[in-house]
Amino acid sequence: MTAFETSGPSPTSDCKGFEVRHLVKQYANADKPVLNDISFKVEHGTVLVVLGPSGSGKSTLLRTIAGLEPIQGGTISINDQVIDEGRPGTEKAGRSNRSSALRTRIGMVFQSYDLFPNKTVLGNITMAPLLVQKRDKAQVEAEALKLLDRVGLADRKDAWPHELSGGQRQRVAICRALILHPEVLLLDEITAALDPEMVREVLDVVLELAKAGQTMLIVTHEMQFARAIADHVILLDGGHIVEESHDAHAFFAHPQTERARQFLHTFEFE
Amino acid sequence: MTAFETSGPSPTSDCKGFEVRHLVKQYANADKPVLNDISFKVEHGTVLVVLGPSGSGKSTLLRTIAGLEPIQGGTISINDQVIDEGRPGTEKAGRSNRSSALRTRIGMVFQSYDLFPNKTVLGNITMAPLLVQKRDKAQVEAEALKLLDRVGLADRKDAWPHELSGGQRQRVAICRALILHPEVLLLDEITAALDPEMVREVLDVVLELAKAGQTMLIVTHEMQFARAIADHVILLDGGHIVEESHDAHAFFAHPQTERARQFLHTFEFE
Amino acid sequence: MQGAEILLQPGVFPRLLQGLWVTVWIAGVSVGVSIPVGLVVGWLMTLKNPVVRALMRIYLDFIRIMPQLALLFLAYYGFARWFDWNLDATGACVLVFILWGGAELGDLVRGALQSIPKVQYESSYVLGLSPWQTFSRVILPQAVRRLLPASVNLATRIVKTTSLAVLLGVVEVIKVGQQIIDANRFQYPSGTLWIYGVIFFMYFIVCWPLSIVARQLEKRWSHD
Amino acid sequence: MVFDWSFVARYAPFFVNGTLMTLFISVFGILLAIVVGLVCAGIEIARVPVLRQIVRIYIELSRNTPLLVQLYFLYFGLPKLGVVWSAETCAIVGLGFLGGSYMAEAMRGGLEAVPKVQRENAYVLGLTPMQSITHVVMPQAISTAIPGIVANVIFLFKESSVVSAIALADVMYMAKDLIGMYYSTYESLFMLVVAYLVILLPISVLGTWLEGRFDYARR
Amino acid sequence: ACGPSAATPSDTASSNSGSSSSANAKARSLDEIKKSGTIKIAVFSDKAPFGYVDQDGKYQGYDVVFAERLAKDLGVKVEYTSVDPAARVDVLTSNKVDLVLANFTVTDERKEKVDFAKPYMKVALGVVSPESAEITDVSQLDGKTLIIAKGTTAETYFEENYPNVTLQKYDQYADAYNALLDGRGDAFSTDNTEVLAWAKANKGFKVGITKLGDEDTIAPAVQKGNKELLDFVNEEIAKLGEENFFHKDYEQTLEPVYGDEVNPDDIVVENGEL
Ligand SMILES: Nc1ncnc2c1ncn2[C@@H]1O[C@H](COP(=O)(O)OP(=O)(O)OP(=O)(O)O)[C@@H](O)[C@H]1O
Ligand SMILES: Nc1ncnc2c1ncn2[C@@H]1O[C@H](COP(=O)(O)OP(=O)(O)OP(=O)(O)O)[C@@H](O)[C@H]1O
Ligand SMILES: [Mg+2]
Ligand SMILES: [Mg+2]
Repeated sequence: MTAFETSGPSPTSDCKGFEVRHLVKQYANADKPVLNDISFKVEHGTVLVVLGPSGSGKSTLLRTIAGLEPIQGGTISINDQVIDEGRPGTEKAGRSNRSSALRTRIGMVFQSYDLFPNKTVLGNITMAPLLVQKRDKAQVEAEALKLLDRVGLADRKDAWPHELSGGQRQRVAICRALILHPEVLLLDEITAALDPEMVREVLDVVLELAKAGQTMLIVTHEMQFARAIADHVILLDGGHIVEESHDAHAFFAHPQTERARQFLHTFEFE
Repeated sequence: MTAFETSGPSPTSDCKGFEVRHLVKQYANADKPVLNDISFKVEHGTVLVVLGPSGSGKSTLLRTIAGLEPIQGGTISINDQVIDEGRPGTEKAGRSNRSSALRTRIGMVFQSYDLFPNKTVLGNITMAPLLVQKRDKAQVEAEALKLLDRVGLADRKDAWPHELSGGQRQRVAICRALILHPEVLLLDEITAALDPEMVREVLDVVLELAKAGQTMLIVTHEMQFARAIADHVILLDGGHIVEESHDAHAFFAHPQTERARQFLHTFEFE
Repeated sequence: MQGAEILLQPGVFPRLLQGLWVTVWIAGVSVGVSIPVGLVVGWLMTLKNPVVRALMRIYLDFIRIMPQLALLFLAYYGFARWFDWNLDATGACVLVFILWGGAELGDLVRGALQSIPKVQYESSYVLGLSPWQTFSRVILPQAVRRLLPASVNLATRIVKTTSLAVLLGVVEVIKVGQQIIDANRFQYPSGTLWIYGVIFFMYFIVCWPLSIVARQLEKRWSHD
Repeated sequence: MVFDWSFVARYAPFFVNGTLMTLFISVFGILLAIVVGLVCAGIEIARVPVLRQIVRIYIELSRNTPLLVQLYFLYFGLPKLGVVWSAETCAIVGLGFLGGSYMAEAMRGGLEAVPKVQRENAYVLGLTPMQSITHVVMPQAISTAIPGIVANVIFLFKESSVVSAIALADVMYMAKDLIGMYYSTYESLFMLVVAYLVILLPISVLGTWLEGRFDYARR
Repeated sequence: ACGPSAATPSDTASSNSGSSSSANAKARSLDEIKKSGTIKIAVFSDKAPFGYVDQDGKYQGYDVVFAERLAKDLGVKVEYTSVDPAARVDVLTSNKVDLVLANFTVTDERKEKVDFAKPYMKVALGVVSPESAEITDVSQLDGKTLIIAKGTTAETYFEENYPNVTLQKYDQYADAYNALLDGRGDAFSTDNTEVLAWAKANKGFKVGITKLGDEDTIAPAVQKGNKELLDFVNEEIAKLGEENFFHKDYEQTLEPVYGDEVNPDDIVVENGEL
């Protein structure tokens, strides 16, 4: 598998990165926010790993960033451009009302094998650039094939999703997100439903992406992988950031807070 | 959680352990055996961890030992008593034809949450001792409660399986196997379908069991856990044992074969 | 709304209820007998014997592809002579509904039995349960849960289909309605509307609770 | 028993006409049912306030009453209110009324079976709501709804046999007529079975083919 | 006692035996009928005033009075079965009843399937139509829609003799009448006795054609070869002729409907003699 030299950030971006400030998110019918005053910044070309126990709000954080949930406070910005702003009273609203173009600047891959079952591998990947970005078909297909080649699936381009293994589907899902040249890529436990060997094949792709300089926010329970890929770590609990570190190795070796120690202990035996 | 002092081996066993010799298993319509000439011995009171890539025959090995599949060659014995013998030509047969009494000497817990949905937690645990061993109801229920207490679920005794989390179900499944006082307990990837926190609560129970001296055969993909619990490791590949070690720490630190190195590498990053 | 008074005539409602009782009786007997027939058919369908399988397939497919009214005709006009059977209209209805209910229920039983995860059989085996204990204590209770909602729905369909009995001349609720309409033609020319309206709601009142029960069962047991 | 082939030959054309009538009534009734089903499923999915309750009531009424009674009511009852519909109209409206609820349930089931994450993916990829429906939701909903719809189509074809009760000359009517006039029971029953096999077997085969054709969403 | 019962109390017995079925379709002998204590007779339940169910749910009408008398003389009770016109032959051939007394017109086709006793009525076909568009001649029916009940002589007659008349056929008389009332056809044809009675009771309708086709007779029918029962019925008809039974029957059931417009001798047949 080769590095993703040509993909990654679009050359026009001014290398400022991605930022969340004082983000507040509350679900309808809930008495308190799921995310409360969350702030962090991800430098362009770096990887942030979000850790935390079940229900701590990791998925919610990624979903608000992707625009799948409206936020009630704070801002989300890319390269100093605010793309979402908290509006109180939007608990019951559907999504945030971001434009199509804005949405394509942030890519996301989910835990479940979520390819469109009614399209082939190539169809899945080329759909958004053709429909949303109205790019040239020949050029898009050529790029899709190049991406597939990089994740080792060039020969499966005409396969249907149900003919692929879980690991293969997740690799296609990554290609589907990458072809839009997102400035930030969000990955939410993308290997949680996979067999160990498949976990490895997917995570290897993500490692290559990181090397190629793709800015990413990753939620994962694979501690070894997290340790290897993270430039920057935040630990969420109860909707707050309980520990943040820009030195991933230091964080895993010597967590500063009791909560972090306790959390990391869950993954160690004896 | 307390140790399982009173459970574990029945006092009458003569402490010889469990043995498999030259085991051959072939499925109908397959051109070659899935397990070929497998031999190993598990001392009484020790834990064997079976490792291997997907499809290497780990589940099949545990299933033949449990009597769920007839074997075509070799023997399976407990305390020098042969309980299953290879008979060629039985590829298409259903199960091995072991007696009920013999079956209760080997316990097994599966990956999927396999509690009986039509019985409560207590009903699940007491069913086999009441029906098969015709034990006294009051005594069985008392023992069931003691076991539930040990896995931290005493208060859920009247719950229905669908009201439990995955981790709770697996702990009940362990109690259901333990109440028959099996001489050997087989665990086949019992945490593969669980969230990380639940993985921990289940594996803690298994660690306690090991400390209490329960003889076990464990298939797992949690390498940290395997390293912590194993007295004895075998690595399966293509139906053969490619490496066997009675020093688990040495095995994980310095595997002897190239195949084992390669396999363990899958779980390491950087 | 003239004409509605026909419903208040002495004897009209009691007679309609008597007619409804015939409808419910036919449906009840048919459902009652369909259950054992369906269990046997369902069990037969899970057998591997190719002859039994083929026979069951033909039986099920024929019953499914023929309209129930056509089956009723076959039974009423055909059976009586082919087999020298003195089958009256009510008997023909019950026979057809049993054959039909048995086939449909059989297929449900087969589906329920086959949908029980293999690991349930395996857990039982490992725990030392005998094959009969496995079937009666583990498999059957689960199969029944999966079966019940659909079976109640089938009962609703059988009740609705008993309306066809009138076309064989069975004196059930519709026929009674027609007799009443005919007998009151002169006093209440618009009685037709009211009588058929009442019959419409009588069927609804019998079937609706069944539908609700089916839906409740489905909800209650859907998480297993 | 003597089987009179010449009788069959003589009256086969009657059954051809009956078959055409059955097809005519069923096809239009089913088309109406599909339209009604689409509208009702749409109302339920979109949770349109008042209409939604009306749809629920309609579905309960339609599913829990027999077609025969619905037809009697339309054909013999309504004229007393001054509404006289032809037998064909009554039959088509009746089938549409009955089938609409069944179709609505199948279609709603199909739409609800599309996982939420599919719509979320479409959103994240920048698809407009319309593109999301036409390219992502609908193709998958159809795929899950098709088996139910096919089963309903066959069910409605069979139910159409009841229209003989309101003097429509369908297959069933022919059989009953010939038995009543010439007492040639076997021959008539034979032609009845053949006619229904001729109508329903191809539809059943076509249905299976359709299910296979739209099978891509099976995971 | 678990059987369903609808229309009449006397119907209960018939429905009780509903789901049971005896093994052979052979007719019951006179002895067997006597021994069982009931005779099974098929009648109409929606064809007033010949065979219908009254407001109390009891069978009434010209045919029913005859049926009651037959049973009385035989010393048994009657178990009525309601039939549609088209089912009259089949209830006999499949031995569901012993006797049909449902305005059964004697025809050659029917004679091949069942045995008729001596007639007790005579009829021709009649055609009833709305006064506003009265049909007085068959030729007027050309291209028009004629309502008939399935399995009646009218059906066969028009089917064979007037192919240009569009027939609209119903299973039951009640449906056919309703169809005429709702204007679904231009006219309705069945036995003249029947349409006369009906037109009397329904304002706005008139019997424009009172006699059509051959004059036919109406007779009781038994299963083919059931000579014992046939002989008994024939003897009864002869015996009843002596007491002018059918005229009395007419007065009791038909006269209230026909009034004095009809001469009883045009309808009633005594002694089986035309
Ligand atoms: N649509 C929703 N409506 C209301 N509450 C929700 C919704 N989605 C999530 N929550 C709640 O918000 C909290 C955070 O959920 P979230 O899915 O973000 O956690 P998570 O950290 O991703 O957990 P996991 O590791 O299990 O995926 C939980 O308490 C959850 O119950
Ligand atoms: N019932 C069966 N019939 C035929 N072949 C089978 C059957 N069950 C398993 N196999 C085959 O036997 C081989 C070993 O399967 P097994 O399930 O034992 O592997 P495993 O090591 O448990 O893998 P995993 O880690 O994925 O659970 C595989 O190639 C599998 O395809
Ligand atoms: Mg999450
Ligand atoms: Mg396995």
